[in-house]
Amino acid sequence: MGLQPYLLLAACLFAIGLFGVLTRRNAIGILLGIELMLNAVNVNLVAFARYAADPAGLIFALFTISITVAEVALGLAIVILIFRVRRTVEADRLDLLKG
Amino acid sequence: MNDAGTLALAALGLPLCAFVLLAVVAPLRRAGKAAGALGIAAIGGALVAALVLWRSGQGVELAWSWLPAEGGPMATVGILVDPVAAVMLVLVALVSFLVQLYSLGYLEHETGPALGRYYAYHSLFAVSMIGLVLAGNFLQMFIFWELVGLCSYLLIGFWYDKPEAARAAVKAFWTTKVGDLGFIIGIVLLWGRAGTFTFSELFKMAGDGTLAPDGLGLVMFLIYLGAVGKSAQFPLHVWLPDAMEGPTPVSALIHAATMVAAGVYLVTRAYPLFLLTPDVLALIGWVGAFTALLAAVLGLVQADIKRVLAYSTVSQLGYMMAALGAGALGAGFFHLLTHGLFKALLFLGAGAVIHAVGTNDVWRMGRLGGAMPQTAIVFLVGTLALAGIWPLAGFFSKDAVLAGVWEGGLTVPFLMLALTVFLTAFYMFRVVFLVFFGAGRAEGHPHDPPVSMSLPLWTLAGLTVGVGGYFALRGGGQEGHGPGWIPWVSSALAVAGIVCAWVTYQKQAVSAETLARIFAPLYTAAQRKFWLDDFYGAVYRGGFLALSRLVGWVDRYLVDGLVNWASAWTLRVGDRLRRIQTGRAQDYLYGVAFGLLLVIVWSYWP
Amino acid sequence: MDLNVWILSLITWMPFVGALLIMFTARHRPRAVRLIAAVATGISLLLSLVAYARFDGDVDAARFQFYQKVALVPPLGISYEVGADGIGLVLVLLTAIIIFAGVFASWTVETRSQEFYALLLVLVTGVFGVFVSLDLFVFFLFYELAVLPMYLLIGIWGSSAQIRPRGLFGWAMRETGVGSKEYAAMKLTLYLLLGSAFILVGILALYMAAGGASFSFLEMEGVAFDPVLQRWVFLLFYVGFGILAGIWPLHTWSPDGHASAPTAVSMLHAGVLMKLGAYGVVRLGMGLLPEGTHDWVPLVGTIATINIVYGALSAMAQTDLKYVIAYSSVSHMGIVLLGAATLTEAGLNGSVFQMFAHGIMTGLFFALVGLVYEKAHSREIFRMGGFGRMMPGIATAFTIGGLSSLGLPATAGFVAEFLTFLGAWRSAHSWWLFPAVAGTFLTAIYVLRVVKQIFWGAVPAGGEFHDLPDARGPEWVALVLLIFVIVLFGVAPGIALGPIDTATVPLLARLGALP
Amino acid sequence: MSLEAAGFWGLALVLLASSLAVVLSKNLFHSVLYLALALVATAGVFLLLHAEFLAAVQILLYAGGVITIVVFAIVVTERLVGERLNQTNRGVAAGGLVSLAVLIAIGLFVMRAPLPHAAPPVAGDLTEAIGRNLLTRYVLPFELLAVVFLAALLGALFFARKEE
Repeated sequence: MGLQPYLLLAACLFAIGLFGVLTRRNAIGILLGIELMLNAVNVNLVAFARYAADPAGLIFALFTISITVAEVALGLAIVILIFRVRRTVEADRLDLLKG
Repeated sequence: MNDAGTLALAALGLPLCAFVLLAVVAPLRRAGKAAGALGIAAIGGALVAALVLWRSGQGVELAWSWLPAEGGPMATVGILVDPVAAVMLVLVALVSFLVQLYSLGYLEHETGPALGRYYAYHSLFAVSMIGLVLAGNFLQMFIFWELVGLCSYLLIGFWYDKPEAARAAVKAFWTTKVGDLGFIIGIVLLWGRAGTFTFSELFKMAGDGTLAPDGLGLVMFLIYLGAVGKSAQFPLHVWLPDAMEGPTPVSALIHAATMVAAGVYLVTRAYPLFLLTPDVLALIGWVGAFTALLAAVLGLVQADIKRVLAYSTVSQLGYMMAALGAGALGAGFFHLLTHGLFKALLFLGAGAVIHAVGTNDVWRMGRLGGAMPQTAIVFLVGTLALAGIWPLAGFFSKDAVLAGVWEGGLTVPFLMLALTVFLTAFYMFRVVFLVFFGAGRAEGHPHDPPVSMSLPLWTLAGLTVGVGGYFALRGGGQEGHGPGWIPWVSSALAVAGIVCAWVTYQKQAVSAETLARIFAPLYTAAQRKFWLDDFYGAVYRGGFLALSRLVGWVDRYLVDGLVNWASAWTLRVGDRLRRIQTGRAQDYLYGVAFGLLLVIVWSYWP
Repeated sequence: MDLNVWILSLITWMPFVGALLIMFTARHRPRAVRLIAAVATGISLLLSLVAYARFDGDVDAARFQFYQKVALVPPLGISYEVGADGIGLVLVLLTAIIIFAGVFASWTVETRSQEFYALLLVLVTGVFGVFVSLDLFVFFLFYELAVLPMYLLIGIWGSSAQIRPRGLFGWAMRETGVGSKEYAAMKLTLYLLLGSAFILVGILALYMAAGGASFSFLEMEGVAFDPVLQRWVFLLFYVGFGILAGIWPLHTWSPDGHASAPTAVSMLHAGVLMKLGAYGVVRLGMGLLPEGTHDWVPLVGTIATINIVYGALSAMAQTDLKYVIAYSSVSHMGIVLLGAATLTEAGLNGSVFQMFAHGIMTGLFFALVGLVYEKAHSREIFRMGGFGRMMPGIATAFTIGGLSSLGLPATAGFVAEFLTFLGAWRSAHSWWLFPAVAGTFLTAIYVLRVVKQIFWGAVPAGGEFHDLPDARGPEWVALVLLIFVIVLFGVAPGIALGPIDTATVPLLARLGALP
Repeated sequence: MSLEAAGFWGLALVLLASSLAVVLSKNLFHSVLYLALALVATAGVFLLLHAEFLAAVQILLYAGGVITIVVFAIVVTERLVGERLNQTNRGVAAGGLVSLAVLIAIGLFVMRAPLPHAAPPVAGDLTEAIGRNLLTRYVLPFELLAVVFLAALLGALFFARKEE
């Protein structure tokens, strides 16, 4: 069993996550897509750590997970805040950055 | 530093001190009369120094570094005193002194500050003119040359509220500046050849043949152009008649006796160089003679007494130049000196008349001979001298000029000058008869001027007679060794002119209108000043102003327009590009994805 | 503390200290602001006079005197390294004179005077810094420091002009807002930043080519750069600095910028900053790139002659007084670059002398225009007239400035122009002489026309201009100082030419242009 | 097919299916549940890779923490807005195309890369190695992480606080 299947699996996971982020209308849905993409990264990191016999990958995966949790918490806090102010979490209408 | 050097520096320094004091110490300047006294005292001192210097007969050359450079100074300033400079210095100081004295009376009604300004300008003029006379190199000469031009500009525009005065001042500056362009280019070119500005070195090079003559003609012609502007030679003479807008004493000093003679002085100074270029000398002779004739014709039709004198000045400057061109250096310079005396006299006399009747128009004067006999006498003396009647100064110098031109082989210019003798006598006596005798009637109660004005008049009249008498007793002019018939012919022509004027304007046997009708084309042309002023006006408006407007338009609407075009397009494109900023994070993510694809594709590109 | 070592730093940083003092101590006290500004610039002026007096005029002495070096970033070879040769010395003096006069000429700035003076002083520190820096990196920093405050100074304290959008690009002019002070400020800043981009590339190219070990000018001087590199880098420097020096056709920022800027800023910008461009061309371009110089001088000189004639003609066409003066600067900067391009001793001396002379005279001009505008509230030449009667002092000063500008002897302008003429005739392109001389004639036309129109003649009917006051106390300080300098250096040019010559001769020797 | 391979393919199937369900499900709540499943499956993959500690963390933090927070958020927002949260996809074609392109690009990259075909033997206790490294070599990032958490905590509090 080589490294390649793991990487391909992670690539698929990443692409699905990307698809979710690109297409979801709901801000929470987008967040879920991001979770998937980060998860794919974790798979990669752990797989590399295993095949290179270097615990650094594991540690980075650990960091990623931790930061992701923080990110999700913050992201959701922002979503709720937006909800309070704008009464919607439709990503289409969140265009304050419009030039 | 020897004695002569000290004297020369004193002559230069005294008016300089006066000028600096008047320029810097405002209360002194505003005091008016006191400023005048200071100016007169300074120029009086300079006159004494000049006289002593002249009588001592010493020569001196001093030089100090002015533009330092690696291998010794590039240019110097200094003093060069030789007989020519010394006698010129005396003339300048003398006329300046007399005119400043005269002005005190003439301008008695001016306010204090205006009078102070007048004397500050006059002191500056004295400094500049003396500096010009004493200049030992071309550069210094040019420097003071421009400064006298500046003083001329400032003094013509002394009554600057008068639009005519303002226009005349600017016109004078621009016209002489055209000549000065030639002068400065000439100096630069000469430096390019010889590597020096100093007269003595240049003359030495001219003498031993180290100065290559080929191409020198252009250089000397350019330098001569400076003289054309300053000495009002055709075709740059147009400024001088207009310069009469200035106060009359200014006309006497600057535009008759001294500054306008600077061109003649320049040619005299640089004569060894001009001798290397006979073509240029011949041109100088021809232009001089033509100027003399042209100005005499123009002088015939003027109604303004000062303008008649101005054209007469142009005409006489033409005489001097013609003499120089013909090789009669001494005659030309001699005429410069005598003309300086009697033309200043004429102007100051005219000033006295104007002061008395309050107008310049000869047709509004008349029978003033009875009301102001002193003025009439001195004016008559000046007129006779100008007409060239024996035994006055003008006779000898004019005679010498005519002889010199004849000897120089310039036959046609000689004929022109001879004709001018007749015309000169005619137009001058036209003025005399109209103003002092004649049928007209002046308004008011004219009277002779106060003593501060009449003293200079009598001094100049005395000198005119004295110089003439000196030569009459000694017999003949300085070097007028022409054929013996010349004095007779010129005298006959002058007398004929006087008689014609008497017949026309005193007896009125021939009406002036008839004469005008006979010479109708010429009369019209002279009235229009031979269209030269119109031509220059057209060049100024149609050439310079139109070109400048074109360039200004191009700069604003094309050169800068292109910049604005680029700027406006940047703004527009930016406005379009702005729309890709939808503000939706997902759209940006598409960008990120494309970027990722790009990186991957690029890393696999062969 | 050895004054000879510290003097240039003191001169440079004194205005900066003044700016800090103004920001921190003089809030809402305009009188104190002006006092601090006057004292700070006064100290700089005094110290530059001291430096001038202490300068060793012996050609064989070390070229850069008052040398001081402090390492800043040793790994990259960046250090604070200052020193002045004759050229730098004269320009430092010029800067000190102009800013001192400028503080007095803008004595009446009321709005936000604290920020105004602080920015002005910061800007001056930048200018001083450029003239004394011997480290190209620090040079560039100072250069930017001198350029950037201009945006705020014009944008906030400037004035707008009336320009009718017309012609082929009328729509573009309307869209960009031609004439407004914001437009002028933006245009000036963008142009100058474009220039500094060129300069930065040039400096970095030289730095890398010299081995990337040092930004020191003195060390780079010892490097013989590849001729091809020299050719391109000289062009970079010429365009980059040339924009600031107002070379045609990249000059159009100058009239708009100078016309919109407040008085002191116009004085400083036209008087000193444009010289900074010419100084850059001479110092970096000619000083470091001898072969590049020889490749490009025909272009530099020819464009300079275009500048002279074109600028003068444009000035003649203007109806706004400030624009006349601004275009005259474009014309006179042509003399500066022409003199440098002649590669002769006379020409280069004339060029540097013209930097000084034009700086002073244009400073005087802008001070006067500011005064006239402040009193008559008009800049339209052909609506004014007869002011000589009401403001004789201003009229006299304006006339003297004008005479210097048309190159009348006994003013500094003549010496500079005459030396340039001599150099032009001796150069490889002697025809340069003729446009240069023609330029002085055109200058005579437009300057005297303006003098006649504004100060002579009668006051126009309508009662718009009556009882206009003449210059007052502090304003006189500026005018008298500048007139004195113009006349002094016109009568005794040796004072400046002595030091200048000690710098130009070695420069020309390096260029192989000495006989 | 070895045991590992069998486990891998099984987990991969579950993982991909649940992931697809996460991004395609119309019901937001279902999406979250599928995400939980995907995360657990990922933990399984970690186990296959002998990263037991990480698998535990994955389940505890992710499947436990994150899912809880998200569910909580959904409940809160639904209560705020007063209706069920539905979610739909937009631009499915474009998104799918780009995602597919990314997948192919990465896939090609992975296919062409020279990768090891067999894992080296597991050397010692990986959990111990993590612990040792975390407190020695990576102690600085570890501490910084704490700061990040603090910032996140404060930020979340700030955002979530009641408007004055």
